Amino acid sequence: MSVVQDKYLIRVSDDIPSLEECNTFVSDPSCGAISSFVGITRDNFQNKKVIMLSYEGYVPMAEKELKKLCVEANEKFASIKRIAIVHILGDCPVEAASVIICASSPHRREAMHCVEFLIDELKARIPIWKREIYEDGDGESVWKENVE
Amino acid sequence: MSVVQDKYLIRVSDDIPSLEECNTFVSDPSCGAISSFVGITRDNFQNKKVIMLSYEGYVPMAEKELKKLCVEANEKFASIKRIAIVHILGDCPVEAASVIICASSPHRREAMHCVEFLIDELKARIPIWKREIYEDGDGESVWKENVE
Amino acid sequence: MSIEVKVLLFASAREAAGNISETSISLDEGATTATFRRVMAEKYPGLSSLVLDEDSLTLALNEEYIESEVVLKNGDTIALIPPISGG
Amino acid sequence: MSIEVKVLLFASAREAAGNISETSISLDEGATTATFRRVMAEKYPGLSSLVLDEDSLTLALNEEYIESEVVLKNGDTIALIPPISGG
Repeated sequence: MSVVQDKYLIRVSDDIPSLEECNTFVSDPSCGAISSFVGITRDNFQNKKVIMLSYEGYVPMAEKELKKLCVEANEKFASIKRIAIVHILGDCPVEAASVIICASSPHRREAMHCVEFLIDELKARIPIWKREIYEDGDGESVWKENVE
Repeated sequence: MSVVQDKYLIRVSDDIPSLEECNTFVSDPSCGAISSFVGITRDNFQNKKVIMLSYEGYVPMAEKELKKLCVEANEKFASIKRIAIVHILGDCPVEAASVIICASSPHRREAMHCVEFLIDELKARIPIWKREIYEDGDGESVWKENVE
Repeated sequence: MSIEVKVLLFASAREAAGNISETSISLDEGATTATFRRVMAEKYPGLSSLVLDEDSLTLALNEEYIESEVVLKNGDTIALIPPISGG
Repeated sequence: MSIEVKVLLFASAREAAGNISETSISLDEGATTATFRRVMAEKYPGLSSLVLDEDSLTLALNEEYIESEVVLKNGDTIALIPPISGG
């Protein structure tokens, strides 16, 4: 029985694979390079102490758009072998991962540039929203907006 | 008792930390981004089937040069909080990690560009050598030379 | 004749509408996305400034972003996409 | 008067010298890195083309790369660094 592995691992969920799992997914004997990006919750924003982020997503559309984004990345960076791109939903405390992206390629340059492209585009167009929850006051929080 | 964590995790050894361990080392509450690069053994070179790579290093100098490189990277990318950079010695079979680099920063751009700088410079100046061992023939092998 | 469309609201749009994440509304046949924005603004006054601001709030029709005015059909799903902030 | 320097050989340089990874050699006082290259080439004929090729083989003195000719001192450690290939 031959097993054809999926080219893309995509998940938007309150339970996402670890960095190690994403890394293992993209690993391939033909690849010499795996580049990764992990977005984690920072404990501060403009001098306010942040307790956690809380994420909401339009799940089916977000996953569909991520799939399109992977296909587009693979057109732009042709040697990319596999991509994992996963995003958390719900509460994400300080130092926890909100997004993990891994890409593999035979040589290093394409994997690194592909991951940079993917995180930039994810932030620009995937329908996911974060609310920042601050320590002070009565659980004050605001919906964020990606500015870049 | 206050614990001041080291800023850099550097190791050139036949036993290196995992990606997850390197990632945990660089993680910090003030950082929103961790970028990683993993170099792995590819199964081919110019149509030859590669069984494994075998690494040799001038260990004390390699670690000293990596330390200098980290300091230099931190001058170039000032917001970098922590760096892990580890390189295997000895045999490294196909799909095993030969080098792992992680860097953390408050925002993503610096972490990503710092890791790219680190792997480029590592390949240009750290005294480590790889021998490529091929499948065919009687264990034919050659010492490689980084061309970039 | 009228059509029925399913509406999904997220994040600040959901909250502005009174924490409604899903509803459906009737529109006249031939209604466009512009019509839809006006009807939503009337029905949910708290949402009106956001839903009428095409620079801030994008629409997705059947899970695809739409860039320009589109005629809606019965059974369409339309999602209100306030400024995103994933990552 | 003569000085003694410790020599470390790696990878292709080690093999070209007959798989010698560490040795020590005596040099006249005042000997430079250029002298060192010539003495090594004479002592290890298999190594001569590599050790005389300054474009391919770099030297490290006491764990620091050296860019130009340097006078060696007694007790120095000098490493032969053939083209590197880490990563």
